[in-house]
Amino acid sequence: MSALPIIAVWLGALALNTWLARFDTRATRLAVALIFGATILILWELAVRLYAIPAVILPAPSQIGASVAANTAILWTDFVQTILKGALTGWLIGAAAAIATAIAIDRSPFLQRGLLPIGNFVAALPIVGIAPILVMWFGFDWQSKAAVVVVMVFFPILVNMVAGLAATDPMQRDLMATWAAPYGASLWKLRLPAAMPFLFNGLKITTTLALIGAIVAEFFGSPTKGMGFRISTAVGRLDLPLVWAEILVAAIAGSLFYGIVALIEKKVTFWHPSQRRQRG
Amino acid sequence: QELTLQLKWVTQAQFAGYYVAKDKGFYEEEGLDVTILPGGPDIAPTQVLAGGGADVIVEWMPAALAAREKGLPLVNIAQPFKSSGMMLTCLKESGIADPKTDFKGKTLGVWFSGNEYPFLSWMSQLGLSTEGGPDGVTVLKQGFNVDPLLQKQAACISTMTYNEYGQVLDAGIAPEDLVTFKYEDQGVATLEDGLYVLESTLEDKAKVTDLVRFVRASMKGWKYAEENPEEAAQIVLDNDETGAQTLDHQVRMVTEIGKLTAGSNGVLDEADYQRTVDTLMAGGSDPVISKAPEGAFTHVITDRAFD
Amino acid sequence: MTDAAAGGGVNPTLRGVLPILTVLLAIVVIWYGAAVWMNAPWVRDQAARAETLLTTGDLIRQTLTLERPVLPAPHQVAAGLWEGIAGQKITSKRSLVWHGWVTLSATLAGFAIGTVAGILLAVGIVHNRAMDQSVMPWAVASQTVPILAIAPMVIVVFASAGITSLLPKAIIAAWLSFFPVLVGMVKGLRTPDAMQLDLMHSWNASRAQQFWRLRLPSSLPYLFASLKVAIAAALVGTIVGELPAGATAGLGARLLSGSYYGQTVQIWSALFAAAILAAVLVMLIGALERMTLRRMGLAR
Amino acid sequence: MQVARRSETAIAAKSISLTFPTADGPVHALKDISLAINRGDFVSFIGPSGCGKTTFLRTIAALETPTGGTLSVNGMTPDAARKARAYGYVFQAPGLYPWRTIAGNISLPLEIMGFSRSDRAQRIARVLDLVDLTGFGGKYPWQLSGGMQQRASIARALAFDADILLMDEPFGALDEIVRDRLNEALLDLWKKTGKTIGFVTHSIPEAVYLSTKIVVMSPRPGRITRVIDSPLPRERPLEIRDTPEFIALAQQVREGLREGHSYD
Amino acid sequence: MQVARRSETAIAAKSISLTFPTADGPVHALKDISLAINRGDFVSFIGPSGCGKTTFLRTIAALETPTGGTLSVNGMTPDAARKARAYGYVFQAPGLYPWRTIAGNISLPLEIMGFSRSDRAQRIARVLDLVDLTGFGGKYPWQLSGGMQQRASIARALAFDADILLMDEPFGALDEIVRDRLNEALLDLWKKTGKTIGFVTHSIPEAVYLSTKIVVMSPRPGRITRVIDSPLPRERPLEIRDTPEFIALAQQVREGLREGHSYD
Ligand SMILES: Nc1ncnc2c1ncn2[C@@H]1O[C@H](COP(=O)(O)OP(=O)(O)OP(=O)(O)O)[C@@H](O)[C@H]1O
Ligand SMILES: Nc1ncnc2c1ncn2[C@@H]1O[C@H](COP(=O)(O)OP(=O)(O)OP(=O)(O)O)[C@@H](O)[C@H]1O
Ligand SMILES: Cc1ncc(C[n+]2csc(CCO)c2C)c(N)n1
Ligand SMILES: [Mg+2]
Ligand SMILES: [Mg+2]
Repeated sequence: MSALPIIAVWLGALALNTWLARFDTRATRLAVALIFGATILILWELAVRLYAIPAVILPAPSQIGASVAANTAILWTDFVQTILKGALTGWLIGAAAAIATAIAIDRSPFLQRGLLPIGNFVAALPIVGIAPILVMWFGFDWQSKAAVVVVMVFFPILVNMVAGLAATDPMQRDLMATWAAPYGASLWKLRLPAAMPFLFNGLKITTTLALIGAIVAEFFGSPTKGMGFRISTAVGRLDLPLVWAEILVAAIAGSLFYGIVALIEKKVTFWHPSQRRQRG
Repeated sequence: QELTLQLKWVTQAQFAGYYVAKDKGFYEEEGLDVTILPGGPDIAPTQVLAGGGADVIVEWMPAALAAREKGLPLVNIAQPFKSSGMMLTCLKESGIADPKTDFKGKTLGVWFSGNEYPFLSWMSQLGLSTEGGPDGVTVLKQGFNVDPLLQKQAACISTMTYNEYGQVLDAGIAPEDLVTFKYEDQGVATLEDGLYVLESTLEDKAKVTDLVRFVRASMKGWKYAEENPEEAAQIVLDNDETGAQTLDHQVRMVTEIGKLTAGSNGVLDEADYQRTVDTLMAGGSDPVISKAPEGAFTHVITDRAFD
Repeated sequence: MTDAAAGGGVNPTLRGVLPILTVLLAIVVIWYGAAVWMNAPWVRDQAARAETLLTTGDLIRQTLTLERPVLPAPHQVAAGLWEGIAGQKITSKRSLVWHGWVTLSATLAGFAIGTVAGILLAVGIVHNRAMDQSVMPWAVASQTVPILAIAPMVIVVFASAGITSLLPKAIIAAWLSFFPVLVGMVKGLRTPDAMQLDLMHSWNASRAQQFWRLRLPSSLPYLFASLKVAIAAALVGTIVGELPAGATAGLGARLLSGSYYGQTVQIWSALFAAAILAAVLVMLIGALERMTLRRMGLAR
Repeated sequence: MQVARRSETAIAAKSISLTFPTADGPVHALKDISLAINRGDFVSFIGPSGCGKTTFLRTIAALETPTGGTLSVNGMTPDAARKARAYGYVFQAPGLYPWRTIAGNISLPLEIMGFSRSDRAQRIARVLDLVDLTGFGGKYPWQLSGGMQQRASIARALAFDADILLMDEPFGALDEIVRDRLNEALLDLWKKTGKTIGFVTHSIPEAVYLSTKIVVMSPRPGRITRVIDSPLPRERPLEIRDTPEFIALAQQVREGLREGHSYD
Repeated sequence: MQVARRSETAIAAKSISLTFPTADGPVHALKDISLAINRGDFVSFIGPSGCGKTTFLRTIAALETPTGGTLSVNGMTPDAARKARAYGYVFQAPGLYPWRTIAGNISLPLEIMGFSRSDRAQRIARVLDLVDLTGFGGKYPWQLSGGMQQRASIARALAFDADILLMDEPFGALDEIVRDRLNEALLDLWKKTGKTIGFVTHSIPEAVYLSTKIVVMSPRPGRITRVIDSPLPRERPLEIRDTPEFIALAQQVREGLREGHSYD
């Protein structure tokens, strides 16, 4: 019975969005995404209130909002520590390492056969296992978090990059051969451009992995700031609205991060069919 | 009658009493079917209790009182641990001899997740800032083990007399090379490992009877463990699903735990309670609790259990 | 006939294994060096505390045999692994096979849920404009929620509903693994070129026909690359899910309890067991990929 | 009967224009194209490269939406005609699906349109024979030569009985002899079925030999410069190419073409 | 001087055969091909679709390795010649790089071969004009028509001065007028530079008009059935196509072709 308002809101929003999506302008696109989000928030608020879910299990969005407003300074410090220092640095280093490795592997069939299986293996080491070790090695501050992120993002980017470097069209390769293009030239001018759609696939997936890695690594030791630190201590104090405020910041930062990478992708791989407005 | 107990930490001799009571059939004798859920670093037992995942939890009083202020009405029904096992363990070579003068500028490892309150109030008593700098201390959120001390990433780390301290020794550092500061000695000890339930549970007559039986059987377990450390350790080992513990370590832990439970028959000593509340209210710029709690404990259960 | 042409005299198995062995050997050598280097400070400290003198030989011997090394030597890990895998009855709580199985079953369940969810969402996004515009940003946001933070809540919520063991862990695994599948599939499903789509269009193929006969086949290379990432992610998710489930069974619990008690070798053995598991799973998907692509005539 | 009631005009274009927006300004691909094609016509489009032939064919098939003008096909919108599966389309490049064999590629539209398995097998065999690819059904596209791929794509469009056949330079990659053979086969098919055919070619003799109507286009922007109705009879042996009528017609087309070539 | 010392034979093939292994048995694409091409020859290859023209051209360019026989190019192995950048190759399909504009595509081999920036710009402008694509340098391949793409790919192969030009049906997608123009331009280039040219076509007049040597091939397995040396002078105005010599030559080629067509 009490599910009625929830279903009503949901159906209403669904109808509104389906209608809006038909226009497909920049404004409606934004509106659709926002309405979708707003709907989830409203449903959440409704559910918490209707079913009287205790705040220590799941706080309502309104409580989370209040907590964000009250803790801006803390949230900012944590953001800088975890995302800017830990996640971003680690992601950049990890991506660079993966791309370099992919190229090295691509060049040498020997390395490809030797490194790829072992690379799979090393990179599949679960974070929760390596985080304590890396904290032990690199200390408590953000460096160890960046190290965790490096290890986490390496494999997905590597796999995609290797697939991408192999994804050239036979005729395009033959052309390079007729010009006797040296390895460097066919790498720069054929394989790398052709690999970009795959590479960005990997880069996009790992933006979110980087955040998770940096935050989770803080559970295993950290200075007294950072999003992971705050989340674990706040859970201990049952300050769930603060926990969710941090989660909210993480979600916004992650979406932005993803969005920026997607935007760069659009610029770089404008020629790929998935980015082009199809003929017709 | 079914009852679920949520522990504060992983299966280890810290909870020997409960495992002994279960294995030796003390619960069964009382007509109880007790499920013991091990905890872990990410488990907030208070949250499990609020979510209905457990009937009784083992929790430290600072965390319990903090939760109470957050609106989760926890009540202490029994206190098997008389004294605190928490201490700060430092390498002698770090040059720390006296807390009043030597902590300045040092890095200290502290457990968070609700266990940081006694430390914070200690530091505020010493007049030390916990924000780092030459006149304060740098605080690290310590992980789950004693590596920061062994790797010299911190001058001192938090240890429990019964567990982490032993691990430091096991690692090969002699007691002579260490300096320890027990919270008991520093006058900032708070009550650990009490049994807590929700207020609403106490309103249920049948449940109260179960709890009475549970506490009685648990205390019987604790006393049995005190007297038979080897057997208790073996029982704990049998209950550890990860197969990670070693018998030696658990025997030592039972022995050390025995020292903490020794002074308690399960009844909460109101003087200890008051001291804990005072310590927490004094705590630094960010006091854990802002006003003295009301009704945070009850003697109803223990009175009926040990009558 | 073909083999003779390609073989070039060298035994083909040897050709496959030789590079791996070479790289492996290099890693082991570097590893030993690192172990000596990283464990040396502790050994020196201990010697200083005991006021004994240390020869280089002693130093090396001791760094490679420590009980709680900073970095255990390869043979220590190997011994730990061997002990965990072959030294126990597989039903024993100390057996890595037993813990590995606990983890594997949840991983596979989570991977299955995640893959299905990822593919379904991708199909929705590619075919439904409203979904395209609304789901993706929130799917991204979902991945930025630190799972380790909400994992306990998931476990708590499920536990209060009386569901324990495999499912909560599998859900967390699925949570992590659906995303790579989603991203890869959306890209893959949009990969067919204009002419291929136009043809379908001119035949007035239904969306389902377009999906099964064009979009799906051309998305497979992307899908498989994503699946490899997803299965590794599912394993990570399961292990994360095993932490707050209380230190019970599974490689994650094994890892963490090793960590509580400072048993470095146990951590590394569990870690390697997990990594071996992941590598095997990834290789299985790779084999599936080759098989599929060959059957589709795409492997040239 | 169905056929009798439908309008005689199969394709009616009125002042069609089409502009592609590109980064450096709009490209006017079609401008003010008006054309009526009757049911059963064989219309060839000829004109210099880049003049908009492909674009116009695509517009007819509802693969491109005109930015101006109106277009009706079989009395419906092009899109409705598409939904009624009125079109068989042969693209300028083969466009075979690489994960399907040649037979699989031909089978694809048949599967989509719900032909039975046995019917499919029979049709595949028939069209493979028509384009002289019998025995290559099991090969993958990249195992065939360029001309063979092109023939496979023609076979694919002929396998189902579309009302309107649109072919974009289908015989460009074929030698004279095969081309002649296929030209005859196509004429044969056209006569037997009364299909409406739109055909892009660069070969003047081919256009004249096949068509009932020849549309000459000129580029930048794409316009129609001449529409020539062929006086040739429906029955056309290959030798008709040596008749004076044929040669005169070809000359007419050549002139039209030359006019359009801006750089002459 | 370098040139003087090199052998007069540019390409020498002795009993070349090439077999593709496929799932359903080997395909004999070339069988026992022997041919000598002199420096400065213009050789056309003509033959039914699938007879192995592309395969032979690829073999010359070291893109395919013969399974039998020997092949030497400029007195070296084909691979050494490739490394010495002896080849300009126009593939049967345009094969443009989608992430580069037309100008960027033409520039690519020039960049690889280390031409200076200004030299590149000049060459690009020249060849774009040659194929009548001036003004389209900034467009991306997918924004061009099929014929324009093909012309861009021809421009790309002409932009650098390869010793040997291999062209696989370069003018297939072009109309008669552009084709004539490009034929003349190609002849002009050939006369001026003395390049050796290998040229695949399906048009008999085109082959006769351009070549000094016409190689007629027949399929399954791909063999050479006739090699016709052209008596036509090097200087060839378009009108030469109406001379009796020309027509006789064309007839000769047509016969050779017909012989090879198994299904006639
Ligand atoms: N990669 C391959 N695998 C198997 N068979 C192939 C392959 N490439 C070509 N063939 C076969 O070799 C034969 C010759 O092909 P080729 O491309 O050389 O023909 P072509 O003379 O260029 O024909 P077209 O005029 O149609 O382009 C064909 O029968 C073709 O099926
Ligand atoms: N997607 C597009 N974006 C921008 N311009 C385009 C696009 N498609 C085609 N054009 C332009 O439209 C014009 C007409 O192209 P179309 O493909 O119709 O020519 P065509 O007559 O078929 O030529 P060809 O004989 O070479 O195939 C050309 O100038 C081309 O550059
Ligand atoms: C994240 C986290 N760190 C430390 C503790 C403190 N603690 C309470 S009981 C116990 C077991 C001692 O062996 C420990 C370490 C905690 N609860 N959670
Ligand atoms: Mg065209
Ligand atoms: Mg060919």
